[in-house]
Amino acid sequence: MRAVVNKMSLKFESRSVNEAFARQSVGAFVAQLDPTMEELGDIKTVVSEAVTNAIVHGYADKAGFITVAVRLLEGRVLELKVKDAGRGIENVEQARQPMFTTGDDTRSGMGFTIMETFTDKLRVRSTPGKGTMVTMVKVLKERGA
Amino acid sequence: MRAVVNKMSLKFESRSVNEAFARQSVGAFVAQLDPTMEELGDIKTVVSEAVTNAIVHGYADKAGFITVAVRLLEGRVLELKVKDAGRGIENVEQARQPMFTTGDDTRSGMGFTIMETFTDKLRVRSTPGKGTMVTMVKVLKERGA
Amino acid sequence: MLHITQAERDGTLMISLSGELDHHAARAAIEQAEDLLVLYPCEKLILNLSGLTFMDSSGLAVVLHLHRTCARSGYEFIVRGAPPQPMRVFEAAGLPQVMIFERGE
Amino acid sequence: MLHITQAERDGTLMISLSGELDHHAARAAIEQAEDLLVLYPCEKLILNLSGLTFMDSSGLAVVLHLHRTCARSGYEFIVRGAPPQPMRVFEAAGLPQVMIFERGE
Ligand SMILES: Nc1ncnc2c1ncn2[C@@H]1O[C@H](COP(=O)(O)OP(=O)(O)O)[C@@H](O)[C@H]1O
Ligand SMILES: Nc1ncnc2c1ncn2[C@@H]1O[C@H](COP(=O)(O)OP(=O)(O)O)[C@@H](O)[C@H]1O
Repeated sequence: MRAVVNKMSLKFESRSVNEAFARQSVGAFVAQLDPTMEELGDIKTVVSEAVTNAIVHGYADKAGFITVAVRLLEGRVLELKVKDAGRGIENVEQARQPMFTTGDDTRSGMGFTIMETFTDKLRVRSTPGKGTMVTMVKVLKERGA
Repeated sequence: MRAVVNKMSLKFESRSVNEAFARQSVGAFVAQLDPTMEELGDIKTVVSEAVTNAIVHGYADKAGFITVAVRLLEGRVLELKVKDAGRGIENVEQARQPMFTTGDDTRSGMGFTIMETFTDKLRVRSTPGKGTMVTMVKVLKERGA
Repeated sequence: MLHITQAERDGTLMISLSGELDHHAARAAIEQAEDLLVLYPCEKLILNLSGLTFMDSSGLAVVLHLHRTCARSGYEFIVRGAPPQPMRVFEAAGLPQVMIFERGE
Repeated sequence: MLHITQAERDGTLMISLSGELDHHAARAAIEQAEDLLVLYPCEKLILNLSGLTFMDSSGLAVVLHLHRTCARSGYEFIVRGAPPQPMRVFEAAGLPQVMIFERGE
């Protein structure tokens, strides 16, 4: 187990205006690691994907809260968790396929593919009717002294 | 009672590196109201003051968590709560006096004065040994259409 | 916040997006772009993304939508000037293999 | 992040702070400024704040500290170029009534 260097969590309502808030908050928190522009962009992107999914798919029928929990672990390891108590995913394997989407024409079906490409590990736990938790791990590069 | 338009909360450890994270997060959340530069600066400043107090004074002896809760109410009313479970304040009236500080030479004793000047309402509730909650209310100007 | 502007010349319509393109902004982007294509009939659509400060997979949906619309109408479609962060999203999705991406403004 | 740089000429030392001046940065700012005053003995200290992007009451403590140090040593002390946000903090604390604030860089 890696020691936790710092941690925080955000909780907010399932409104699309909060997508920008969530990714910018995580970006502000991660700044302490002095990430590269590319790493910071990747992190904001995957947060945006997971939070958008919670809002669009998780809370399609009802409003609710979303929690984003972030931990910095020793060795520049970033762990992100995005949790909703929405309708859940029936078939996670299918949902993770590129181009698969149950959304409208503002969705591409590429959300999970991007989360997978931009992080080192993606885990999706979901219970239909109960909600979804997406966990992502990203290891940041050492910055030269 | 004013209707709540949107709300969020942050929870993080009492580390000074999180001061910047907290004010930037609240700034990102408040952006949806399209505040003036001056309003945004005031909001970041008062968040920084209250969070710094929680870290420096509240958790002077032990580490702990700080919660920042933000609500946007109808009529461009912003409500900020900063809560710690630290050592609390014996005499709140004295603590709120300009120049009063129990801190070292990085403290000016002007934190509460600035919170009061930059907001429309400041309430401090504190129980020695239990913690402190600072509530601030700020009404943002209407933006011309 | 996303801003949308347009310029038309010699049968080429250029739609420029600047700011942040996410799900919150995607619906308006698609609808405004479709309206512009009706208002300015053209032979070629350039989607200028050089002013984007952020884009997630909602941007893929916008681009795929316009790509389809142009294909149906026989218009040429070009995505121009995507900054590094949006470009990484396009590349992760394999879009440069199926449509034209240009550098420049 | 706070950056501290200095320049010395004809008995005037200018210390420039840029970035964010909060509690996290205040201790280092005070200590580095004190070290610079020992390293570069001067008649006048200009604290250039034109590069600050944020300052809270921790900045008041830094300025009050340097004001005191200069008063004790008989140095002139001037705060220069504070942007609007830091200036509002200085004004809320009444500092412009007790020391010199200048515009400029
Ligand atoms: N938090 C969630 N709650 C419920 N369903 C989800 C959630 N996240 C993803 N899904 C399902 O997985 C599908 C694929 O997601 P994704 O790859 O992100 O693409 P997109 O969001 O563009 O549809 C979604 O269309 C949806 O059916
Ligand atoms: N969250 C808190 N927990 C415990 N004590 C506090 C807290 N906030 C403020 N105080 C007390 O109130 C005093 C005045 O606070 P303030 O006006 O912000 O000035 P400063 O932080 O510069 O000392 C502090 O020095 C401290 O004794």
